[in-house]
Amino acid sequence: MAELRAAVALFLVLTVLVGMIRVARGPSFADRMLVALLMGTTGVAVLVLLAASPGAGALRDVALVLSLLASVTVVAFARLAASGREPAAGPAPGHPDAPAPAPAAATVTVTATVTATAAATDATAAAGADAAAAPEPPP
Amino acid sequence: MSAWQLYALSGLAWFGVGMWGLFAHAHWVRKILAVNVAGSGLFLVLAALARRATTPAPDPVPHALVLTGIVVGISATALALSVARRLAEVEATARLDEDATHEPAAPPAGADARAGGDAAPPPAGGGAPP
Amino acid sequence: MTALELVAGALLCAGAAFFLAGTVGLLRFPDVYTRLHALTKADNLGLGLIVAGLALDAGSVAEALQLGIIWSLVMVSSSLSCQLVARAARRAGVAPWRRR
Amino acid sequence: MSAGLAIDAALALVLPVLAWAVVATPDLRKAIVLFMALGLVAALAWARLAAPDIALVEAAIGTGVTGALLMSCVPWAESLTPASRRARADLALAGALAVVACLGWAIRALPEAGPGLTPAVLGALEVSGVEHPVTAVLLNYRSYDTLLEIVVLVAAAIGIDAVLPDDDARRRLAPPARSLVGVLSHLLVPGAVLVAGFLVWKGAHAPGGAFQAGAVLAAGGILLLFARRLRPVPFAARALRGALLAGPLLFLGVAVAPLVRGGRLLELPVAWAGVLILAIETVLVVTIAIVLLMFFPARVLASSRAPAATVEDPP
Repeated sequence: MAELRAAVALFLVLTVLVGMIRVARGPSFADRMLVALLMGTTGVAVLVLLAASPGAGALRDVALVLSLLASVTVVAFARLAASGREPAAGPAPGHPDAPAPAPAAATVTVTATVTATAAATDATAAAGADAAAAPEPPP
Repeated sequence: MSAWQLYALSGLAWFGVGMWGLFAHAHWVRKILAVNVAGSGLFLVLAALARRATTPAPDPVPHALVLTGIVVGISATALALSVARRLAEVEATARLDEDATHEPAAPPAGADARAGGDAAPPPAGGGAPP
Repeated sequence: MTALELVAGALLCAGAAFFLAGTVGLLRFPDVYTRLHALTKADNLGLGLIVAGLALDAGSVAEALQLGIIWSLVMVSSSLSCQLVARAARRAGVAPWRRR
Repeated sequence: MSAGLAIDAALALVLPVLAWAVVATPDLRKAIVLFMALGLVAALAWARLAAPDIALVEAAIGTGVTGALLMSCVPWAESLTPASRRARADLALAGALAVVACLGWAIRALPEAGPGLTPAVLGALEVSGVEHPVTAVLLNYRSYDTLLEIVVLVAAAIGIDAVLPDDDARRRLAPPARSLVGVLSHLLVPGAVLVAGFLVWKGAHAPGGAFQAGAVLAAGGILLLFARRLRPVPFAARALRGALLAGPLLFLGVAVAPLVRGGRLLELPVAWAGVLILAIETVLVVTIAIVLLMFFPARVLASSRAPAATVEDPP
């Protein structure tokens, strides 16, 4: 039984690693958050499996904490980070491999919306649109 | 190779990757992230060293050190991110003033040093007519 | 190996299968909304089956109870988190996939 | 090879790769998700290394605080100008290799196996007031570490308030309303309070303690902040300052008290050690939770500095 538990735990760790492909592929931030969600649940499963070995009962508390707090990051994502537009493909600014930014790349697209549903309270204005000036058309 | 050596090596590599990121990145937030990566790698090294103990349970002193380290690490991270945020705010206003008064039509100079992000207007994107 | 252990082992394997299904769905489905669908199966059934398998040969009632609490917490947070992610994706303008 | 060893090998192999992915990916959002994934896999590594205390802290702080903190960077981080000119990649690599070589040499120089400090810790456990060795180290043998750590935490909170002061009247947050996040907080926050209490109590004899409990409590508070059911309290509020200082002051009082009777600094009387440690831990939970909540001032929660732009449904 102990060997089976360890084997299942190993299997779950491997599924987590395979799931990382989706983080790499994206394409949207929400897709990547999904992987984080699945990884959280898989982590809980691995921890309860490991906790069944003698002397490791404390790991069940870790699983408890993980399951309790798994949604905090998602909430922060939904409230703060989700409404910005996705950065264009290619290296982001500031990365060693980043090319020089094109001078006319300043199109501020506001994609946040106030839906008629409960999301009406989401006061998250467009992320990244915080430069207060309206962008000028390219010369 | 025993399990602790495996994890110590892994933590060492992890730490090295973080250090590389700290030196190689020019963006503040990426630097902060890299320092955190390096710190976690060190924690793994410490926890692996705790397993060297010949007693059945690992050595509790490194564990206590890592606990302290994690909490100090998150507070340092939060402070550093606040400073970076403030920097971003100050920078945004400074850049707008500059646009409006001094350099109405200059091309974005030093582009690799001032990669302005695609959401913000570039350093001199035309500005108001003088 | 007793019958109880056999059942517990079968439950663990079934749970693992659901996690596999969730991962495959996450990789193979075409858009974020359908991937959410795959994910929730792993959250609810996968973890549920594993918890059930472990609870069957848990050492004490308290242990089984704690496992139950963990599962219900995951159910609550995953169902609401999935809603949040889906709404966020919709607001960010991710269009649902349509068969061409 | 047993399945346990295979898990060890998989974790040991994948952790540096994941760390490399965090550092090397050009996309900040991807890096943030990968960083959270790294924390999660690391929690599994702590579990395999028989370090449940660390796994608890990693789970509580990593999922409850760090993730939300990094998410709050996304709205502004991509518009931030890089710190300096681009670093030379070869110099960065050389520097990193030099540091790693030093550390690796130090690890090689250590004896292969030995009792370490475990016998010393277990030998004095009788008089430490608690039964869990890690708690004994944190709050008795090396309690000056913990005392100074709390001071660092409070200093960070003060620093954040200095850098991002909440002096702007425009930043009034929307009132609470019925929302998914509200429902979530209704369901989970009572659980967070319970689990925090459970962890403080458990810390005396098993993995758990003030940091874990404080982080769990703070994560509950963060949920309330996002649900707009808790206002970010201005740092000027007297009650907040009092609660923030209660932990360090009580700790300092306990530290200094033995000096009056001719004892040594931070020497806990054997008969009272258990009670004093529980008292300090309980008050520290409040201080730690408040400090962690102060990482999310109103400015961060409002998320954008410009007044909300006119927004429309995407086509």
